[in-house]
This record gives sequence, structure tokens and C-alpha cells, in this order.
Amino acid sequence: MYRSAVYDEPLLNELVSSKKEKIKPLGILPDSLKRNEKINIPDIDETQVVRHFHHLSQMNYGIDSGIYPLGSCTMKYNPKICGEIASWDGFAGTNPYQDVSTIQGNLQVMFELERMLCEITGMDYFSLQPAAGAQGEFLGMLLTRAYHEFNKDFERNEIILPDTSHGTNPASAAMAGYKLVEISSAKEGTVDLDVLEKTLSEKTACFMLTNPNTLGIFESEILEISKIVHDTGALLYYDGANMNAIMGKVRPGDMGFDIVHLNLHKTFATPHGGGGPGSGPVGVKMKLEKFLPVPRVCKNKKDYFFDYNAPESIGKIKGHYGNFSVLLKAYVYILMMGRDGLRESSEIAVLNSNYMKKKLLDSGRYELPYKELRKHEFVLSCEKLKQEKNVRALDVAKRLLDYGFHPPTIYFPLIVKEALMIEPTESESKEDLDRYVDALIKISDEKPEIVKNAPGNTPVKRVDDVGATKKPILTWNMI
Amino acid sequence: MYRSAVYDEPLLNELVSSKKEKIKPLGILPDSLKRNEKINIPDIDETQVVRHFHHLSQMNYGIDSGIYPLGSCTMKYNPKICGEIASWDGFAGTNPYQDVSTIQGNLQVMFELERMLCEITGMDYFSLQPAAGAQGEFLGMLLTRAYHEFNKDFERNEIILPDTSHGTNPASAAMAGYKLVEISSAKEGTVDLDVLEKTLSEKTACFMLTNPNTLGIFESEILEISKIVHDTGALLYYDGANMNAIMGKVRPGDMGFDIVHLNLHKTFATPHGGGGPGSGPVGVKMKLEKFLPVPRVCKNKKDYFFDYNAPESIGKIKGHYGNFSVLLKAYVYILMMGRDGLRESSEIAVLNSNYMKKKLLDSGRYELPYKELRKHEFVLSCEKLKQEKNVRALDVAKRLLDYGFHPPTIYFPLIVKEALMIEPTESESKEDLDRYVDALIKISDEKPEIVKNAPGNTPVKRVDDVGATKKPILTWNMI
Amino acid sequence: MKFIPNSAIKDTMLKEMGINDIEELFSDIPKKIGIKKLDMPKGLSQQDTEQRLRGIANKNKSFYDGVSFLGGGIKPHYIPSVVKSIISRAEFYTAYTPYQSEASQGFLQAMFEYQSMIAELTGMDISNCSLYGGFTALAEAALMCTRISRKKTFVIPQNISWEKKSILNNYAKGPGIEVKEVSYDVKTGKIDLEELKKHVDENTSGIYIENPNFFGVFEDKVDEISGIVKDTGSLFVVGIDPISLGVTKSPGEYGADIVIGEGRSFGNPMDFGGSSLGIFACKKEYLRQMPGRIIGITKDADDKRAFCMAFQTREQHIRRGRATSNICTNEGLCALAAVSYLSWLGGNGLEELSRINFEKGQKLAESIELLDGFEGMFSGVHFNEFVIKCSNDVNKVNKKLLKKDIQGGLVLDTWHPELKNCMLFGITERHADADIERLVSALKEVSHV
Amino acid sequence: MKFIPNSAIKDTMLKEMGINDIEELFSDIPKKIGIKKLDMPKGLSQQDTEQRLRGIANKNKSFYDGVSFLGGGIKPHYIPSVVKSIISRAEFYTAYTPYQSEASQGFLQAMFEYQSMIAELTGMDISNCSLYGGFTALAEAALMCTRISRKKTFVIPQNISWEKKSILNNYAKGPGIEVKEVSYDVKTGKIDLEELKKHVDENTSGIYIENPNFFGVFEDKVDEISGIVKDTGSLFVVGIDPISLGVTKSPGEYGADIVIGEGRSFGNPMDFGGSSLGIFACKKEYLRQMPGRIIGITKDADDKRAFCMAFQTREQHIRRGRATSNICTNEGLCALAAVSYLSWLGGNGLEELSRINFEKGQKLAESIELLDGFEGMFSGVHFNEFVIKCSNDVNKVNKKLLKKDIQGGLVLDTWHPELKNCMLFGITERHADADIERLVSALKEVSHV
Ligand SMILES: Cc1ncc(COP(=O)(O)O)c(C=O)c1O
Ligand SMILES: Cc1ncc(COP(=O)(O)O)c(C=O)c1O
Repeated sequence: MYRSAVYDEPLLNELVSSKKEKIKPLGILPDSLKRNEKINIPDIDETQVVRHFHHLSQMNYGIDSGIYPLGSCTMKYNPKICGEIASWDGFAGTNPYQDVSTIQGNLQVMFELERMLCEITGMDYFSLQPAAGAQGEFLGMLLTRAYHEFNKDFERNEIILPDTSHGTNPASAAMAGYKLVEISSAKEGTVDLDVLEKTLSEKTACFMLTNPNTLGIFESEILEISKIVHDTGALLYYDGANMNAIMGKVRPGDMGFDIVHLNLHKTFATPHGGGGPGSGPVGVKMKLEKFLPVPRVCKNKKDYFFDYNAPESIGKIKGHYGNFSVLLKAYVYILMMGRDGLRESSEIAVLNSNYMKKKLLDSGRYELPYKELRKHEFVLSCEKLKQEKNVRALDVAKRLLDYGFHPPTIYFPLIVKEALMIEPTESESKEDLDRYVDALIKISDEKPEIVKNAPGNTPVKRVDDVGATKKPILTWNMI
Repeated sequence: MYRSAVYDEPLLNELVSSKKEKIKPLGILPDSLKRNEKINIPDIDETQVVRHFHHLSQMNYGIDSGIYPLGSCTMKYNPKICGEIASWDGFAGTNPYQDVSTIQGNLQVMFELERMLCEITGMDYFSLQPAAGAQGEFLGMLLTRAYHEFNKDFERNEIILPDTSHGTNPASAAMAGYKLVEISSAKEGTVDLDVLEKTLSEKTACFMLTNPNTLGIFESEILEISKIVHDTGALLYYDGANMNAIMGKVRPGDMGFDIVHLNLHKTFATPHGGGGPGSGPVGVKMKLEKFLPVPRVCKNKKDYFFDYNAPESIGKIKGHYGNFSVLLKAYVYILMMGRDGLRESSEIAVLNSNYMKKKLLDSGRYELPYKELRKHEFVLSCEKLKQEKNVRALDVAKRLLDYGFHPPTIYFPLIVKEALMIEPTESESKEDLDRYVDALIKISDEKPEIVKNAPGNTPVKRVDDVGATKKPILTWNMI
Repeated sequence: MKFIPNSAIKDTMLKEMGINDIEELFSDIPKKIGIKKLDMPKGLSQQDTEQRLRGIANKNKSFYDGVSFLGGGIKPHYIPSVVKSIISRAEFYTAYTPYQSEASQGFLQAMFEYQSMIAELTGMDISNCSLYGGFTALAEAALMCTRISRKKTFVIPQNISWEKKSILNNYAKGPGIEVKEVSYDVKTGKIDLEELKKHVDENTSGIYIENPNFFGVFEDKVDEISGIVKDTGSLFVVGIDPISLGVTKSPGEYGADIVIGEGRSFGNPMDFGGSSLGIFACKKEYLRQMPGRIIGITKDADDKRAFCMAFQTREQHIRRGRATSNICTNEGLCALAAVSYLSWLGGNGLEELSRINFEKGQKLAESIELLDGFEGMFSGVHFNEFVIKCSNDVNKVNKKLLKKDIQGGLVLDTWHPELKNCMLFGITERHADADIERLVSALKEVSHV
Repeated sequence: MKFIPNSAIKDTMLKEMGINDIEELFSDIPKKIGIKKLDMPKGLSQQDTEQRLRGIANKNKSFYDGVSFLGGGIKPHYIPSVVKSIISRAEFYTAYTPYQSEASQGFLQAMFEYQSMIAELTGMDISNCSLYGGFTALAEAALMCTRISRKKTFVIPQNISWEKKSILNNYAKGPGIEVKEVSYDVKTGKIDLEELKKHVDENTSGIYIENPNFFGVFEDKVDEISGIVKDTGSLFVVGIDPISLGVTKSPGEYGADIVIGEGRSFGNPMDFGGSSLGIFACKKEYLRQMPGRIIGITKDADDKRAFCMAFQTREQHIRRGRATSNICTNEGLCALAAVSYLSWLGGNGLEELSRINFEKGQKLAESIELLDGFEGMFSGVHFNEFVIKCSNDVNKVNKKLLKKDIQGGLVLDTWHPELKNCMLFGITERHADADIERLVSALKEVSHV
């Protein structure tokens, strides 16, 4: 039996009413800037603040609450030690502008992390600056542009992506000013080499790919892909948000990729914190090094220093040196796991995924379009359920909540109808995988009314997401 | 609406089964001590440990969850900063045997805390050693014995206590080898001076009193009490577990008490941690100083040191110097509150208590035996409910859980029938007090079946406490 | 294996699946590129890891190992224990983006409260629930101005940080926005209004100013600037230090259309420049062009109030290449820290905090300016940062201070050659008067040598 | 006012109650003794408090500021972050004793698990859910032996800590128990069996030994001792260092009736000697005479498994003067740390930990004994503590080590005059080999001077 805690928790401004009050203007300020009214934020005692957020927290599900197999999100357990170390004053209490002699520890972390990421991915250099995967992609696109411009190759204004690509890929490419060309997948669920070949041209700046792709399928023809892309003079970009599948098994650098971004907040054990902060380091091959953002961390004999001397650098993409605490957590995690631990985590992530996939397919309730062998995740279709009982992927997802489980990603990638995208990760136990599979099977047998009216065990019943857009209430003043 | 989280959380040994396994005996050990079998504690991955305790925690109610007006327990909000400071390596990482030059910070905390407690209570000296209130009482009894023996007064083997006294009072006195003489309260709910006078004799070692007493009533005749106790040569002991009522208003030392214990884990903002660790410092008047446990913290010019030179000392009562982290939290709390804060907290604790009392009495549903004016707590009787609908104090308590509130202490003190002992403390808001009062009134109007079948919103239904004693299952091997 | 429960039973699982060797699951990887192992050491135990990291941390000097007066936007602010305890609640800390609203009501409500407070502070109608940081928030604002106005010049003053400019220029490349810089008045440190007028025209999509600006100086001609903006029909973007808003007018009151800023100082650590929190608020008419995520109120099936992500159709996971931004992961936990911090502080507390920062800033500046060899560079009224010109070599001064465990001001001439031997000092409520005295007496000493 | 929400509205509340002045609520306090204010400073802000405490903490040197080899029972052990994160869950940390079981299932289940593990470790049937510490646990065991046997002599060996003896003597006063001390063999450090036999008779309620004892030495003649105990018909009480149990036999296996010990090392900090955790386990026939609280399994109204406090009729809140102990508050959170720690470690982990401590103990002892001027005092096999005799003045040696930020062994002669110039060294899994080398080379130096 599972049931979430429920509190009727008022908004902070309902907890204690605050009224408009004049304040004593600050004399020295120019009149044009003197505030007249007190900021209308309620004044609440610490005791009440604590309870408010305590109650709210209990109405929130995290990876520490239970299995969270959101595909393309790698919700795995994040060792507590990483967070503890990141909170030490010796790290968290440092200022980015300090004299370099007083931040040698931070620089060592960054320097060594860069080497570690290079080894894991097979790339030559990394920039640790991007704040998230999407910003890493954007940086990748800026590097692509810098590269072609440096080579006086000004006509390359197209980015090719498969139709399975993550939404941030086209969004980032578009932000960087590129035209998008989406190609449809082959019947195996992988890149259609013929289509790719036809689409590539002297206008192609880059081909963006995820491997394993968002169906969880490894693109076995990656070397051929790499060849034809490079033959046309374009670059090959690796969306490495999901390195969890391949660490210690195969490396994007060896597959022929020129640019890679990683999501440290996925594979490298930074908790998502409800949506960030993250870190999306970008790795490149030698030929792209000179374009990387400043500063880079270098070492001379014994001391680390920041190197700003990079005339071809694109400059900056984020303030300072990235989300340092996330870099630090990744560093700690990699140190702890070591080469065998990283490999093992990928192996078991893939094992868990294929284990669940097999059990679910054997049940006959769900279908698996495309190729069978998957890596860290797999995408099922609920199309049959929809046809038979009008139960949709959304309904299944909501009903899972009643079993105390977080649902998978739904309706992505777009090429699978009624998609359930399941990524168990390596940190789930067999018992939990089995219970999840059982729940999915049970749900498929339940009466449609039950499933369509789910959830019932959560703090609220099914939420009308569309309602929020129809009549926008986005602050408490708009209520 | 309120509902607690529910998980069907297995026991750790059900989560992962462990089997009896031989181990490689440690060669150097004598055969008689070589372990043969591996300790039968399950080997669980960190990920599962975290979830297990995460789930358990959500099935537990703390003061951060909501109002917790357990009478005689002073469940008030504990500022987070106290716990944070106590966890610093600079404190938590110190060893009690370190060279005194390396622990001057700890000694300063203890030295100054002793001075603070003296000022708050009006006593001359304090020992910070006892681990809890009850151990403080026990130490008080040992000091009483040492005092009389020092004075060659060997016949004093009786301790007098009122019938309202806390259970630990008689238990501690008995442990110290004393005969107990319980006296019944006057009709006002206070000490009956005549009865006391008649009970006192040359056999009386000490009179133990709580003031305000456990009914929440201040013993206004305290000076008279003090006089007659001292006139017979006995000592007067103050159970100061509940200093919350009188800080900055009146002091036990000024009332004539010779020995006082405090509960730092009640009034001085250490969270109870599910039942400890606590700290029950004992304060004494000058004449008892020489009997205090060793070591005492003293200061010479600039340095603090431990003084073991106390030939009349009773020796030790607990290892080392008490539960240091609790002392530290109290120290931090008192620094933050300062003289005005402490006074204000007592004033509002008393205000909140009388406010609730009045509202509940006005409702006519509950009765208040004895005197009206209360301090930080008050004790209602559900006798009327019992007579009218057979709803008992226990039922009311369980039903409160369904409203999301922790019940009051019940069936204590023993002289009030169907007692509800309510101590709101100063850290509750008027809104919460009102909601609590409303719930109590509503419950009194509810159908008896509903109340007697409560709770329903908790992780389990009403628990059969007696069952646990009938067929003892006290470890997982006994299941 | 650590953090991998099924490690111990993988053979059983493989058997159950009819697989002999785990390598079969990787048979789709071309042999040619498969690797046997990574070239890195074996893993460390938690104890050894902690030990190793203690050693590394000891190579740093944090704010607690000395005292620092570095300006430039990142300064030590007091973080109440309450905030740390709230953001470490695992239900928040280990949650993903709240895609499933029924299981995320707690975080969603907190973000809704965050948005409400930011709107209140900035005087805007609405706020999103965070961008990567204050620097990219400016870049996103520039993009948004172009989306709204369809014009392609964005005007900024010179008195903002070089990093911000660099980021803005990178973001501007995509849509081909031209970024124009307006010089500042070398006496006051404020934007030069005459220059500004010259730089704006019918192609201007938006005009940006900062209050206080990078030199700590307040731009007080806000009504004139607002007038100039309205005249050109462009959008008025204002950057703020949120702590200053306790005593200064909200940009909304002087006509801003978009307000951006760095919110780290609300309950987040300096974190070597990480843990950034991009504040982004605007008028409600621009809602559909906003970047980032927004939380709204709706109903559940029982008509009960419920929270969810709103206007997701602007976002990359739905609109892909035509989204208003590529934001997916944002800075959720930093926003949670901010809303807990502001709840703890309250309106009164923020006002007081603001005053204290203001006063400390005045006091420090006055104390330094009294010294021989140091003079205030700008006459404009400043907040808790300000620029001082030294008669000596500023780098030498700093090195000497460092020997006394004092980190002096930020040296400006690398990026502002016109500010040779100038330092940007900063101070906050965390600095005691004794710290000021310590700096002042150290400056006295070092300036002579 | 801080932490007092109604401070702001107290006048409204008073009015509602028909009271003019809050003093009316204190009118029952005799004027003569009422005070106006306490003689102490005004309160500090949280920021100032933190600052002040940082200064105080800096006057300490913790384990992290150097290295310490102090024996005597309190040593640094590794505390995994997981344990800290579990015990800081507010639902646990801010709960009272679980009187209302329906609202305390989480803590109750954890305590049940704690009891199960302690029983497993000690080889006993049952365990309570903590006493104040290992020292009072011995005292409570002595009281319990008398309750069970109705006899009044309790026999202890001399080789236990003086503090423990002092506490025992204080607890023994009430029931008038005579505590007899049996000397130890000065060569082996173990209890003298012949002496023991002389001290026991038909009045003996119980016999206590420690494994390892205060000198770190194992009492290996456990079967003989057990035989002596059984022969007198008294109870066999054994004190343990729980970490040693990973590789040594549980006392249950050699006939103990009651097992006590200090459990701090399971996930709790040294805390200057606080955060103590009294382990208390025994055979089930003595259940009703046990001190402290016990958690049991029962059913709820739906017949579902539920946890609650069991055998409360032994306790002070019900039985008052005739309770089996006066325990009310115990060491709940320390027990929670212990159960989280043991869950994290697991049986295999505990075995390994035990081995490491054993091996480090051997290694350190061997290294020191090789040095001129230092010799091992006892021949008995020892765990992670041991006694070394110095040829020089031991206090001088320690002072010199301290100058090198090394805290040497615990000097014993204050309480054991027979052990002049002896030190009790201790080491754990937290000490690296480099630490040992550091000590050894320092000892080499200082012993010459
Ligand atoms: C495949 C893929 N690419 C890119 C991203 C974007 O990363 P971020 O959310 O850090 O911006 C994600 C994250 O959801 C992803 O799964
Ligand atoms: C009045 C009174 N005296 C003594 C005690 C015992 O204190 P402790 O639980 O710390 O042993 C309590 C605690 O419940 C109490 O309320």
C-alpha cells in the first residue's frame, strides 16, 4: 500500500497577510530611486517557514522516495557524500575572482575533472562552463560556427538532426541561428544512412546525434555515419546527456564525434534539485580546441592558473567557470567509482533496462517498435491499450503514481505512438524493477475507468494542465 | 485535509535476505574468541538504505510537521542554526581526552553556559554532566545524600513528593535508595501546606517539587513551603524540566530551592531526536557545591581548565562531560535569545496556554479541574465526554491525529480523570492554536464511533499497544 | 559494487533473461571501437574520497580563512541554516523537473511562490522560475526583445561586466542582433544620456541599463531613460541587484518592460561563481515570448487548487526549433533557496538587509577615500560596491594585502583599460566593522611601501 | 521576536481574552520574588551568533587539525554522509519519544531494527533501544543483577575505566550494592582468574568483564570465567566494543547473560564525549527486569503489522517508584545513527571494519614497540588500543608531540598509579599509514630530547 502525504498548505501570503506599508526612504538615494512602499513579502516567523516547506516537501517525489525511471533523464541515486563535500566552506565559500594562489584546490578539481571527462569520452579537451545540457548544445553550435568561419566556410547554415532527437537539440541549433533539417529514422529506429547521405551537402554545418539514441538503440553504423558526415566537411555532434549507457564500453571520441556535451547532473550523480542547477560540459577534438570558451584551467609545473590567452575563443557562455558545485560532485563521484565502477554502472544500467523490457514484452501488454536490443532505456508503445480500451500513455503514467512509482517519460520520442520511455538506471534493485513491471501489467488489466481517473493516492487528483494556460494565474497577485 | 504518507516498508532483513555464512577466522585472535559465522546483518546497497529510512521518516511526526502540544514535554521549535553549529568538525570532532590547550573553545562554551544557567535559575553552580532530566534528578538525590551524610545526618531516608509529580521523580529517588512519601494535592491543585507540614520530619531528606507543577499551576505559597522544608533540615528540590514557563519572570533560586535540574532538550531548543540525546544539568546553592561531580570547568586568568580537585565530590554520573552537542545547542540558543528573548518566550508560552484554555473552557466541552490561572500548560478532563458518550481521553487523542495534529499528553497527572495535558509552547501561531481548539471542539461533537475508531489518516490504524506485551516480538528473529 | 544493487545478482538476472554474458547486451557496438577499460584509477572508498577532498579543500582559502572585499557581483551573504535545511530535504533535492504535477505539488507551489516574490520585488507582473544566471538572463532578454519587436539592435551601456557582454554577443549571433555599447560618464560612472540618445533609433529592439551598475553606481536618470526607450518604441530592460530593491524603487515603477538579475545572493553560496540564479521577470503582455519555465495555478479533477507547469507550448520539448528558449534544466534548487530565504527574511528583513548593505558600502568607501593614495573614482551614489583609484600599482597593493589574508578589490584594467590602477570593492552584511578597520589599516601600511 | 510567532499579535490575543496586561498571567507569582529582567546581554542575530561560534570553534583543535592517537574508548570513526542525512531528517530529528505509535511508525520501526541488530551482534535474545551511554549501561546492569538475583555484591575487574567505576559506585549506593574489584595480571593485562575466584561467593549478583578491556586487551579465558559465574549462580555481564564484534565471538556464544557497551562509534561523532549510546542487551528471560525502553511488534485495528513501545509497565511513567529504571529521555537519535550506520555497513562491512581496526592496532603497536624508549606493557592480544610504557616522562613526550600537532596516547597514571609513564594508544580505520609514520618519526625525535 502506498499513499502520499497530503497537506492543505496555504500559499505564504495566505499564511500571514501582509499589507502595503510606507517605508522610511533612504536619504542618500536620489529621489528618482527612493522606494516608498515596503516590499510586499509576508513577514513570517522561522517556525512557520520551516513547517511550510516541510509540508511542501512531503508532497514531492524524488529519487530518494522511489524508482524514477524517466527516460532521457537518468534519475539514478546520487551518493550523499557528493553533496556533503560540495557544501564545505572550503569550496562553497570561495569567490571566483580570488587571487589564483588562494583557489588552487578548485582549479585542481577543474583540471582533473577535464582530464577524467576526456578519458571517459575519448575527446581531447573540455570546457566545463555550460550550465546544463542545452547550454552545452548551444555552445557546441557556437563552436561549429566558429570552426567553419575560421575555415572561411561561410555557407554552412544547416544542422541535420534525426526525428528522434531531444527537443533541446533543435532549440539550441535554432538559437545559434541555424536552419534545421530533420531526417526520419530507418525502420530499425536508427539513422537512415541513405536519407542522411542525401541530406548532407556543402550547406551542412553539423549532424547532431545521440548514441544510443532516444529510443535506447545504439547506432551500430556510427563509423559509416561519421565517415559520410566528415566527407562533406560537416562536423559530427554527440548529445551525451545519456553517457550512462556506455561508460567504459565505447567512447564518442572513438566513434568519430567532434563535439560532445555531457550532462553531469544525469550520469555523474548530481541530484536534479527539482530542475537544476546542472552542468553540461562540452568536449572537443583537437581541431576545435582554440575556439573553446575562456578561461581554461592550465598547469605550469606546480601551479594551476586560468588561461585567458585564446584569440580564437568564442569568449564566454556563462558567468565565471560553470556551476562549480556540480563539477565538484561529478569529480567526487568519478573518484569514487573509478574505472571499474563506471563500467559496471553502465553494464547494470543496460542490464536493468533489457531485463524490464523483456519482462514487459513477455507480458504481451505493451509493444516495442523497432529493434530489440536496447541500451539504458527502451520505449514501449501503449497503442494496443489505446485501441482496445482507450487507455492512453498518460493514463498509464498517472495510474503508476497510485502504486507509489514515478512514471516514465511519455510521448517522446515523437516517432513512437503513445510512448512510454523507460530508463531504470543501475541504481534500482531487481525487486523494484519487478514491482514496477508488475504494476504496469496490472494497470493494463485494470478497468479503464480506474486508470483514466487516476491518480487518487497523490496530494491532488489528476491535474488539468491545460487549465493553467487558459486562464493564467502565475503569481499570487493574479489569483 | 490532512493525510500521512504510507509505505509498506519491509524490515531491513526482509528487504534483502542474508544467510548464515562462515567467515575466515582472524588468525591472531585466541581460539576462544574467534568468530565463526558472519554477523547476520543484511548487506544492502546505499541506495536502498536511503530509501528505507526516507520512507520511515515520512511515517513519523515531528515538531517540524506541526503543532505538538505534549504537556510536560515542551515541544517547541528548535532553531536550525543550533544543530548546524553543533555539527561543525571544530566541535563534533573533538575528543574529551585531548590536551586542554586544544579544547579551549569547548571549555569556554561549558563555562559560559554554566554562568548563563545560574543567572536564569538563580542558582550558584551547575553541573552539566547528566544526560537527561531523570539523570539530573538522580544526581540531585545523590547530592542530597552526600549533603546529609557530610552533615552526619544519617537518618534522612525519605523523599516527599506531591501526587502530581512526574514519574521520573519517584523513580529517581527510589534508585538513589530513598523511601518515597507521596502527598496529595490541595483542592486548588497545589501543595497542601498542612499535609506537607505533617509529613515533614527529621527523616525527610528532600522535598521534590515542580513549579509550575504538572497541572501548570504556579505554587504561590512557595516561600512558605521553602521555609517549612528548610526548618526541618530537609532540602528543597526543583524539577526544572519546564523552565519554559518562568524564564525572566521568577527563579527557582529565589524561591528557595537548593537543587534544580533543567531539561536543555525541552526549554533550550535541542530537538528530542525521537527520544534523546538530552541534557539535564543540575544547579545547586553554594552549600552543595563541593559535592558536584568532577570535573568542573574553571578559568585562571586566560585559560580554562578541568578541575578534578574536589575531595567531597560524588565523582561521576555520566562519562566525560555530558552530552556536549546538547550543551552547545543550548548555549547557542541562549546567546541568540538573550535576556529579552527568553522572557518573551516564557510570556508567550503562558499566553498561548491560557488562550487555548479559555477558548476550550468557553466551548463547554471540556472541564478544568482546579485553579484557573495556568502557566505554560493546562490539564483538561474529558470526564464529561466519557460519561455522556463513552469517549475517552485516548479516543480524543487518536482522533486528533486524523486532523493532522499531535495529541496532548494523556492520563497525566494522575489526579485528573481522563486528563488531556496541553502545552502549546511559544512557537505556535495563533492560527494553529485556533485550529487545534476547533478540532478539539469538533471531536467532542463527532459521533462516538468515529472518534473511537480513529485514527484513519495515519500509516496504521489504532495500534494495539497491549498486544506487544502479550506476545513479545522484540527483534526480527522473534517474528 | 557501490550504488549498484544488482551488481551482486547480475548473473541470476542474465540467466533469467537467457543471456550468457553481459557482453551480449553490448553486441551492437562495433568491435573496432569497443574498449576494455578506461585509463583511470580504481575507485576510492567514501572514507578515502572524503580524506582526499579535505586535502584539496585545504588548498583553497575561503571567505572564512581571511576577509575579502572583492566586488564584481559575487560577495558573501549570510545563509540562514533554515535555507540549507530546506533545500537539503531529499524530496526537493532529488526530484526532477516537475513533469508529473500530481507528484510534484510541493516543488511547484514553492516555484509559484518564488515567481510571486520576484514579481513583487521587480514590480513586474510575472516571473519565470529561473534561468541559468544573471548573465544569460540578459542575453535571453535581448533575444526576447527581438522576438517581440522584430528589430535587431540591442543597446547596452559600457558600465556592465565584460563577461556579460561576451555572453550577450554569443547569444546575439543566432538571430543576428547587433549589440551597441553606450559609453559612460567618466566622472559619475553613470550611462551617458547624450550618447544613449545617439545610439537608439527605429531599429532598436531594447535598451538595457543596470541598477546599480557594474561600478556599483546607481543610474538615477531612470525616468529620462525610460522616456528615451518609449520614444523609440523599444523595450526597457533593467538589471538589478535584488538586495538593493529593499530600499530602491522597483524597475516596474520606472517603466521597465523586462527585469533581469542574478539571484545567487538570496540564500545561495558564492560557490566559486556557480549556483547562479537567473532572475527573469516581465510584463504580462510578453508572457508568450518569455524564455524558461513558468508555473501556474489550475484545478485537479476534484476542482481543488493545483499547481503545474504552464505555457509549455513555448518550450523546447513541445515546440522544438521554434521554442522561446532551449532551457530544459534550469536552476531549480537555487530558486528554492531564494524563496526559502525570502520567506525567512520577509519584507521587513529585506528592507533592513538592503539598508545595511547600503550603509556598509558608504562606510567602507568613506574610510578608504580618507586614506592617502586612494580616491573614489565616480561621484554617483553607490550601493555596496564602488571603484577606488590607487596611486600605486594596484596589483602590488593586492599582493601585499593577500599576505595579511585580505583579498582586496577586483582589479579592473584588464577589461577596462581606462580604469588603470582601479579596484572594485565590495562589502555586505557579513563584514563586521572590525573587518573594515582591518582593511583600512592594512591599506595604510601597504600604500606607503 | 525570534521563533515566537505570536509576539507580533500578543495585544490582540490579550484583548480577545479580556486581559489588559500580560503581567496578569503572572499574578500568581509572589511579588517578592518576581524579577524584572535577567542579567545577561540582549540576543544576537543568527549571523552574529554564527560568527561568534566560529571564533569559539577556532579555539579548538579537532581531529581534522592534526592527528590523534588517544585511546580510552573515544576515537574518530568514519561517519558516512548517508547517516548524517538520515538523522537530520526533521521527522526523526524533531520528534518526541514515540508515545503515539500511529504517528511514530517510522521511528519505532527503526528502533525495532536497531534492537534486532544489537541482539544479533551481541548474541543476546533482546536489546533495549538505548541507555545514556556505555558507562551507565554497566551501572544499570549491576542494578538489574541485583533485581534478578536479590544479591548485593557485584564483581568487576580493575582493568576498566575509572569513570565507569565511579558511576557504578554512584548507582550502587541506592540498593546498597557492594562493588568488588578484582586485580589484573600485570603481565598480560587480563583479569586475574585466581583473584576472581577469591572474590565471588554466594552473595555475588553478577560478574563483569570487558572484551577488549580498558587496556585494549582481550579477555580470552571467557569459558573459564563463564564457568566461574555459573558456579556461583550469578549473572555474567560482558562489556564490548561493538566494532570488535565483526571478528570476535559474540558474548552470547560464551555464556553472557547481559551485554553492555558504548555504541557511539556506530555513526556518531566523538562530540567531546557526548552523543553517547548505551547498548544494553540480555537474554529474554530477564525481559521484565530490563531498564529503558523496548519496541515491539503488534497489530493495528486492521490486523496490520504495527510497532509500539512494549512492556511500558516496567517504566517510570507507569510504575513510578517501582520502575526498572528512571529512564525517560534516552539516546534515540544516536541509536538511529547506529541503525543507519549498520544498515549502510552491512554484515560484510562490519567484518571488514573490524579487521581493519584490528590490523591497524597491531601495526601501530609493532611500530612503536620497535622504537628505543617505548615498550609494550601487556602481552595479551589487543584490539585497536594498547598500552605503551615510555622510558621518559610521558607528559613531556605528549607536550612535544603536541607541538607537531600530534595528540599522543592517553596518560594513565592519574587513575592507575601502577602504570607510571604509560600511555594508552588508540587507532582506527580513519588513520592512514602516513599518520602512523608521522607519529613514529615524531616519537623517535622526542624520545631523545
Ligand atoms: C538526450 C538529451 N539531450 C539534452 C538534454 C538537455 O539537458 P538539460 O536539461 O541539462 O538542458 C536532455 C535532458 O533532458 C536529454 O535527455
Ligand atoms: C516534569 C518533568 N520532569 C522530569 C522529566 C524527565 O526528563 P527526561 O525525559 O529528560 O529524563 C520530564 C520529561 O518528560 C518532565 O516533564
